[in-house]
Amino acid sequence: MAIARPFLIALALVIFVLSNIVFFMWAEFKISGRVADRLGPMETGRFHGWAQPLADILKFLNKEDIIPANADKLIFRVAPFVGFIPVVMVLAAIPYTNKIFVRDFDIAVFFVIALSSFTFVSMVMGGWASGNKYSLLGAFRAAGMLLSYELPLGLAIAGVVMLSATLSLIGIVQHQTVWNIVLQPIGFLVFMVAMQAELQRSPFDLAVAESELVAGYSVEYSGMRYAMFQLGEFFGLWALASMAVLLFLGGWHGPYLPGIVWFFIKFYGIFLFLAFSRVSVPRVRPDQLMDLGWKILLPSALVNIVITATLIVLVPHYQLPLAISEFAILIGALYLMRRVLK
Amino acid sequence: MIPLQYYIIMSAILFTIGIYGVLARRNAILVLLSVEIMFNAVNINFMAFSAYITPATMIGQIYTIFAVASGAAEIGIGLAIILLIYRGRETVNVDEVNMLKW
Amino acid sequence: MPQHKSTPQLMEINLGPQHPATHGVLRIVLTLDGERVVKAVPHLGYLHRGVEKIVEDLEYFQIPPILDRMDYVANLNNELSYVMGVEKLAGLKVPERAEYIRVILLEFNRIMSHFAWFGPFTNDLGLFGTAFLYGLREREYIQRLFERTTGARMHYNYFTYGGLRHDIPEGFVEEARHLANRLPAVIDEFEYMVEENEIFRLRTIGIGPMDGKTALNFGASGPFLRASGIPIDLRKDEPYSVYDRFDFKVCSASGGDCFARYKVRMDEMRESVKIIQQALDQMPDGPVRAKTTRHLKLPKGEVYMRTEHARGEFGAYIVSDGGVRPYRLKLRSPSLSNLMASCVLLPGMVLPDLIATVASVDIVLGCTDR
Amino acid sequence: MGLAEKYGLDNVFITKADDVIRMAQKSSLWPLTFGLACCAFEMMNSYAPHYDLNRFGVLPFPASPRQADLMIVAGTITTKMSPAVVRLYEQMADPKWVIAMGACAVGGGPFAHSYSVVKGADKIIPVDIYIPGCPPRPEALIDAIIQLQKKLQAVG
Amino acid sequence: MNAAMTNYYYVVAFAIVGGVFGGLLLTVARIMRPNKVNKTKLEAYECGMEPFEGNWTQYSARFYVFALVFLIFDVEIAFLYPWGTVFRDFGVTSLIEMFVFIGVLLLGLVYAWKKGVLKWL
Amino acid sequence: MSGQLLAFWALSFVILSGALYIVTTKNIMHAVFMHLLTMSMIAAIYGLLHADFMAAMQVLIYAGAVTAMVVFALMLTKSQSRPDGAGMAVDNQQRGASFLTAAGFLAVVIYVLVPQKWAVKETAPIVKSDVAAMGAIIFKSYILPFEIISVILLAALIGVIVLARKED
Repeated sequence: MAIARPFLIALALVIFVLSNIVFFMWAEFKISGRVADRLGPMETGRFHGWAQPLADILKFLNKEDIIPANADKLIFRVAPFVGFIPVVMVLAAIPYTNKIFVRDFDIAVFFVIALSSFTFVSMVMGGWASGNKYSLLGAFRAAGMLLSYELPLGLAIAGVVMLSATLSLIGIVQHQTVWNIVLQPIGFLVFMVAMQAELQRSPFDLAVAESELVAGYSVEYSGMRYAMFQLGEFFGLWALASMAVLLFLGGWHGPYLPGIVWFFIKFYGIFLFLAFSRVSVPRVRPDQLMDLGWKILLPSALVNIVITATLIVLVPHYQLPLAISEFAILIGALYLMRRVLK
Repeated sequence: MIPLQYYIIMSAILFTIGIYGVLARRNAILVLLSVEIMFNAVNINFMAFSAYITPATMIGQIYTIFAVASGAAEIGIGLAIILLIYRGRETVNVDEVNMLKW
Repeated sequence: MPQHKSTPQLMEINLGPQHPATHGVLRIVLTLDGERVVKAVPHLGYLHRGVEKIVEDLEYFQIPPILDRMDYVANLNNELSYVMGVEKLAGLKVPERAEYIRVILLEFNRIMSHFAWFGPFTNDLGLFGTAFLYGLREREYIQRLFERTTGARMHYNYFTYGGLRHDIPEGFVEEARHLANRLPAVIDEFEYMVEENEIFRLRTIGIGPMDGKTALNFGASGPFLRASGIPIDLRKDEPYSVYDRFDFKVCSASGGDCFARYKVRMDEMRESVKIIQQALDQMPDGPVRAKTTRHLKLPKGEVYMRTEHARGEFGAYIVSDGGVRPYRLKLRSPSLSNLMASCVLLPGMVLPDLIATVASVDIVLGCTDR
Repeated sequence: MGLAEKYGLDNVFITKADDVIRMAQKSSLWPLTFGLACCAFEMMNSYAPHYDLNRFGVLPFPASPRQADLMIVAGTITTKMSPAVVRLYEQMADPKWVIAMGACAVGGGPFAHSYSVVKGADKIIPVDIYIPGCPPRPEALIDAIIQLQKKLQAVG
Repeated sequence: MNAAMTNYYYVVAFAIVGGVFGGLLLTVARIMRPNKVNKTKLEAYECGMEPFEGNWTQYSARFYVFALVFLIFDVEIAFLYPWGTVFRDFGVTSLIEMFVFIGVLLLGLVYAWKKGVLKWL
Repeated sequence: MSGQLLAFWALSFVILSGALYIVTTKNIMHAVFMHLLTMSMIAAIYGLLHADFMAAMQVLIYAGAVTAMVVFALMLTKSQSRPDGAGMAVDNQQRGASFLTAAGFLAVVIYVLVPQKWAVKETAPIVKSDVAAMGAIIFKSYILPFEIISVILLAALIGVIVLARKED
């Protein structure tokens, strides 16, 4: 039984996340529908189209699976798994409350960061192996994004790690008497932007870029393999949105309600932000994306680290000065950016 | 408990594979990958000795951290040199690169 | 394995005919160096339906339906050039009321066309369908007015030589006025939606700048040309119909980049609303069709009639040999010249900018390929 | 095209599974984003707020034929375009369906006499549903989708 | 089994479940799906036209600099985390040590920036 | 056989066969991705040695950075930038000699190493290695190497920039 337990937990968690993903997809259809003044799916499953994502997934079961003649067949087959398995592994490290968690890793944060780069690797593999010029361009963009957005993500988290002096996610949450978003607003912003890039969501969905590269790295993928890429993306969303909640929004902390409820309230808050931002902004250009990553996010993450470290070491009660200085710098920088862009 | 010898022999075989790769490959990028294999074989050794012989001071682990860091720089420069050679001579084959020969 | 000796290595790739950003069936063969475009060759004719040949077999009154289907976004503007050409050659006098109704419908049609441009343009910039569907939503209201008036949702076949096919329905004026009063707020909403958006500004300002001289040399016209700072508008410069009776200004912008093109179209819609409101106020009563025969015989001769189409100068060149059918009908489509003008911009761009630039030109393939 | 047909079995579980899959297929028809001419505009209008084809699970999402289930031939197919149409149809993953939208796709429409127009989509690719009209109203396209769903429900 | 090994066991279990889950989906799809291939279907998609033969794209070596800058800062992250957990114990010294480290690497970034190699496209 | 030993055998099998694949395959891109797999499995070996942090770092640097870099390098050299362009001659003529050299080396190493008795601590390797302890050691005793690493990395970066600049 002890041997089978992790497998059962993993299976239960995968199914739980999958059911949530079905809800995500439905909510996303509905939100993008409502934003565009439409209804979104209504017919499938009678009640407000609740079964639409199920139908979409099931349909892929009976969809032909094409492997183009000049594709690299091995890598073409392996790529969806490379995108899928690491994000499932990340689930093992994510706690939901201080009671409900799979395992408490010493290095949970670092573990998540290390595994998150596999998403891009899978895109590069799939895009290159397809033997298609559009997907090759998509693969190249994915590689570029891997280079630009892993760093801000890692550095933004480093600020949090410095505050709580541990890499364990449970430890980090327990340390947050004040939510880290108050102490680390710069880090939070950097994390949110890098997260969207990491998840290939608009406005940073460059590797798929519908209107430019047709479907980017997944041009040649059909049937279940394509669905696996999509599922992997949603699992990644789950993992990174949970990370945002745990690292910056105080995890399960909150008054009155039980911890798990708070966790999911915050989680769905992040999800709503992602869903709305997807339908309301145009896509950036690759070079603008790189500029954003290298010339804005990376320096600001480093600035964040320097401020945080200095204040922690030099000021005994660092929290108030830290929050004030971070917010001051953030507002100043945003104002300046606005002036420059006008 | 796994005997230390197992790790050492495994890394020795890995190192040997790396040697074979370095000697038998003509594509420079593959040579570089083989070097990486050798490199990691050495790191496995360090890690194993660290865990078995000096678990408290972690000397081997720290050595490996630095080794991985400088190894990253090494592969970076190596690939840059390959690219430069490629741009000059349109080839990445090491046996056609004989600039230093006279 | 042969070594490729050419440096830098270029890749040839098809953009279209089926591509989400080519607005139908435009095909551009790109030569890419990385993502930078080295050469862009548009291939036309994927929607060549032989309009100019078909119409030679049709009598004059049968031709507007075919022209409707040419530029399927601004149909009435197509009909107008031809119809006015026939009137000019036959010496027909169009009743005043018909002219006013024409102007009202034409300007509504122009607004529809610009809405239909705005949506796909934002879509090509990567805005996930939202503004696209807003544009279509607003278009739909106008489309319903048109349906009540002409009987068709898209291919109206409403203008005919000597006036209109039939009079406007009851309640048209009220509905049109209601729509026209509503539109400025809608246009403001659209502007608010994208103009304040940094990413939209980054993606459009300074992208694909066209200088006025080149544009003129390529025969570009319409908003595309006006965005380059050359305020040529046939409605003002060469007033036809009753355009000289309205107070409106010719919108132009400097810079000639995608943002200028966007801005010009947005301003132009406001001016169109103004024209509609004035026309509705001034519209007289009376007949809507001059006395003509069904099987009209045009006198021998030729005529070129050009009007300001939503996309630029749309010309109809009618050659008559004195029969009931045109000997030749040559159509000058603004899409084609604008596309050709924009193609000089493409080399040196990166792929996303190319998509934005092509989208900003506003081409309709039915018009380009005929 | 279900399991029962593929393996020649008609056991109750397999036919049930087929039914479920068929339900899924019919309520998740992803059309190829592909417009040829005038009808493309009415096609877009049917995704727009007033008609909202998305209600039926028709999501204009994939631009690549590999992920599309449905090809809506919206507009005139010219002889120059016909190889591309055929190729796109071929490159779509099975199972796939075709709706010929509008007079031109049904039989050439007003351009049937032209030298450069293919007289109907069914000359080059198999068509499941024909929608007459020039162009058909969005309601007609919605009806065609419903008819296609009925057809899927009936024959799979 | 001690705690650390159990952690790894869980990670491996998750990986296996992920792999099996994906494999299961593909297998079920394989049983159910139709398979009608022909030559055209297996050709690369290129907007409905026959794909061009010939060269494929090659990017400028400038992009390689991005990769190296990334690698360098990746190493920095790897050092930053252990530092972040202990730096309060060492006070100002560790602060200075790390700032020197970051400063030196930042120098590289600024150099790359000034040289204009941080330019995508 | 304990679970750990089983894991060790499995990992060794994957690592060694992966390495063999890297040095024998004709397809460079396959070699690169197999390299990624091998490195991840070596990370798992580190995990088996209770070095969690090193395992994660191995994955971070090899899965992210090195793979991206090699893929870039491959895409920058034309011949390998498409799947069907693979299969060119990647080996030289000295396969036999290389094999003999490598085998000889292995024989010598094993001959030397196997009889060796190591001063293995009995408590090993159960000591928990957490990040804080490692951080403490690095920032107490190994400051100089730490700073030197930054200089080495800087040198590498400047070198690459200089090399890359020659193109423009």
